[in-house]
Amino acid sequence: MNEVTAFWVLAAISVIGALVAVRKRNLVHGVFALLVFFAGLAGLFLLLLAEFIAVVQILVYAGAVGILILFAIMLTDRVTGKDAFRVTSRGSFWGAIIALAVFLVILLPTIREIPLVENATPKDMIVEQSSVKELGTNLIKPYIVTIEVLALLLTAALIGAVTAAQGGRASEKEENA
Amino acid sequence: MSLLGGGIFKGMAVTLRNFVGSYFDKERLTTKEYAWRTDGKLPERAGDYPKEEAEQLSDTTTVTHYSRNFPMLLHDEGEPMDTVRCVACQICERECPPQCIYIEKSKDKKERGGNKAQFYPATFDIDVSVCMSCQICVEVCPFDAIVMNSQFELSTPDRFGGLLLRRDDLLKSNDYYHKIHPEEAAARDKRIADEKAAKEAKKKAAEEAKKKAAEAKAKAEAEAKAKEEAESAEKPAEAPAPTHTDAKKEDNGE
Amino acid sequence: MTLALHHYLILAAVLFCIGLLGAFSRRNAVVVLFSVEIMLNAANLNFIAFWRFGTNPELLHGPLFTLFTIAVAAAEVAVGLALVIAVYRHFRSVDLESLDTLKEE
Amino acid sequence: MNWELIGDILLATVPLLVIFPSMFALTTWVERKALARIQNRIGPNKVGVPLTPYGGKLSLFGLGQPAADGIKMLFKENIVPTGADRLFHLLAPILSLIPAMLVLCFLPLEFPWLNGEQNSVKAFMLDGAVIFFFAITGLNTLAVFMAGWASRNKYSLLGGMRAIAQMVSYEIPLVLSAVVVVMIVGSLNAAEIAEAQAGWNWYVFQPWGLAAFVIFFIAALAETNRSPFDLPEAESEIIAGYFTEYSGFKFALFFLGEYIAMFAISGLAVTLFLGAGGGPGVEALPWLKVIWFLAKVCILIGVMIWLRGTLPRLRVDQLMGFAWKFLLPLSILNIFIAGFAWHAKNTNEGTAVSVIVWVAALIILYAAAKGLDRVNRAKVKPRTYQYGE
Repeated sequence: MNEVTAFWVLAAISVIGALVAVRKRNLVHGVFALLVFFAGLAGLFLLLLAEFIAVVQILVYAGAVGILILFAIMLTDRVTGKDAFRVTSRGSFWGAIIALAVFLVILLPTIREIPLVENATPKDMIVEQSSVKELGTNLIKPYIVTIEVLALLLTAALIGAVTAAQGGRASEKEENA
Repeated sequence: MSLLGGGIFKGMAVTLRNFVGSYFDKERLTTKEYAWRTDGKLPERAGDYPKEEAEQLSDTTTVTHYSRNFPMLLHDEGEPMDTVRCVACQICERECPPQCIYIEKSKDKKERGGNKAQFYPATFDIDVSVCMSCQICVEVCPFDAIVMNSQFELSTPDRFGGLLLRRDDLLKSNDYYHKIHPEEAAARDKRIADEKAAKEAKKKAAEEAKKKAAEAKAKAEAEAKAKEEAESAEKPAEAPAPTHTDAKKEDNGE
Repeated sequence: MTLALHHYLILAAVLFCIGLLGAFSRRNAVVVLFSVEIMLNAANLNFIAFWRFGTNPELLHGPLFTLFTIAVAAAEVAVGLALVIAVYRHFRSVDLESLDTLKEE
Repeated sequence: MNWELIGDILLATVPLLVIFPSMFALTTWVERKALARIQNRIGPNKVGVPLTPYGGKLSLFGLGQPAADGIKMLFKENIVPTGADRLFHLLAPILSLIPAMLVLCFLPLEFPWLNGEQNSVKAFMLDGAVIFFFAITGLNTLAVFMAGWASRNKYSLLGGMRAIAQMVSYEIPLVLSAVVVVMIVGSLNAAEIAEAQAGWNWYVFQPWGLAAFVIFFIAALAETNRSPFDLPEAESEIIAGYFTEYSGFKFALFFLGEYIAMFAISGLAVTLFLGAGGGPGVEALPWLKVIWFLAKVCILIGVMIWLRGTLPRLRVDQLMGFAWKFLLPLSILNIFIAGFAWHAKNTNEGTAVSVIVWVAALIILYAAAKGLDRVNRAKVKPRTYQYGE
């Protein structure tokens, strides 16, 4: 099995996963399709030799985001996870057209202007240069401010999420009282 | 100030003691092995083992007297069907949550234990594959006729017929009951005796009261007669006025 | 045939447009949220592809930027789902078309 | 096709797929036996080898029990409830087994038949093995939820939701306690972590390592749904949790997955804290490493069984409070202490300093744990019973 086969298989997995996730009426099925998409993408990252990113992709998306979404579905749409009888929104026709247009707009310059880069950096060099150690050094040295800002952002998001999700409860209590 | 998590270690020490102790101290082992298996012989089918061993197996006196399994029907001393306490009132049948009791009432009545003639169960089946041992039938029986047995060895190769206990399987003597649940049976017998005594005392009292009442009535009648005769000589002083209870009745009627 | 940059770019474009389609065409807020996730991931794929086939892989721009994107996306999902739950508490629905109380009737 | 590579991979992985499932079979027997003895019973002691010439049957303390259980599982009817999601009902047990099996590859097991340099699990010697381990064990949560949701049974769903809440909460102290070791070694590679502990330099002998090990072990118990944290499958409350609607072979797969996950996480604990394959005599006989590794895993499994026989199940609120209010602050504090200890060791030389640091770290950690315990406990009033004493 060479790389090209692996690429096509993984590409098919991620495209099908994404399509099913977007079109499936049953939300829980949709989430699991989304997880298949994430897994396919992690495989593509591995194929691109970004091993650590693949790990983080699985850890964050499949491990955390998927479960968070499942929890949200269980808290909002009841046990069956069934969507309302009309799935698509009013603007779905124009949405599809816009999506197609955007696709063409992205596609044209990709085909016309980007040369067929084949003299890529050799594999061993990439593997050597993208070790977890190198990544860590980079994160601590040039990107230390970014990391700190990210930490702040995550803390803020944590507090914000808790407040937003609990905000309703106080008023509900008042209503009940 | 106790060690943090010390309770866990204490508990683990206890279980370790049990673990090791059970290998050295046979007294610790609370479970008993089947008699017919200790000699290495295996019966071909579960129902095939010899009768004596089967009886030894079902020796319910070996289990603690707090143990309860499935119901049985009690009878007093004498022929089972002549002294059975059950009168086929079917209360237990109605109360049974999984509905595992099936009763058919007899056509005739039979006198038992000096009481007046009563019906008896022509059929009394308990499907122990359905029974959940809740003991509700025991609670509701007004005749103390159904109690719990501690018979546990009920395995059978026939899961439909073999687990359907018929009336004659269920009939057990009161002596047997005393043997397997001594405390409970004693308490129950005492209660029955007390109730009987109380009933007789009441009956006696009632008879006396009746006698007294009859006497009193005769006396009162005589007095009333005398009074009436005296009153009829005078005119009634006033007409009966309508009371407010009558008014209320009318209100309610509307 | 060998793999080149544009394979990945076209794949990323396809994935991005699937996400876009989902965000436009579904009524359920949760589905819209995960359509946005699909778009973000397509962008991540682009970053990694450019890094792999680009000229200066030793700078590690692609993986680092992807790491930051993933962290931000995680924060976004957390807050977004919290908002969805808050909206559900208030309106008893996560249907985006029924949340039109600001619209002039 | 690179046949050499495939041969290498097979040589490295097939032993894993043989050793751990057979250990699973043995563990089920050991567990039943040990629990029985703890409760003063005998346990399985009848099933043996049938048709042996001596007396018809050789019972061997009931060692045939796993085989009998396996045969029973295989021939049981496969029941899928009406209205259940048939696809997900089928996928869930498979999805629970795959991650558990997959992470076994990241354990630094060195098999003697693969000569040193041609490192056995080179195919899996990823740079980020430890983090990959956590990423993939996290998928187990999804399988549990899938099973609970697909069964269309309220008890299953309750079990699934409980499992998600529990596993997500306990993953945090689990990872944070592993971070300590990763930080000290300076690598996520399991083989390098094992190497750093060579020669009795096990991290469990350090105060921060001990604390991290205890936290890791507790969180691992919760992660694998072992008693006393087996709320997702609490028999007395929600029948069997997400297992409720499973029978036959699917149930066996779940069971297998759960035990393999236990082995895997015990293997990680051994790698991180107990010196991996280190032990007496490994310098002379390198193949002893595998034996030592598996022995340590077995000891941890034994402790798990012992705890199961000892402790009662927690309540849901106690479970969550324990993770968030006790383990999490303690593991964060532990990271700081490990950092200080590491710094002190790097800047100063001499045994006196290291002894002082060792004692001070132990005292601080114990005091912190005690304080957290008191803070969490203070809110609980002593119970009063209406009818009891």
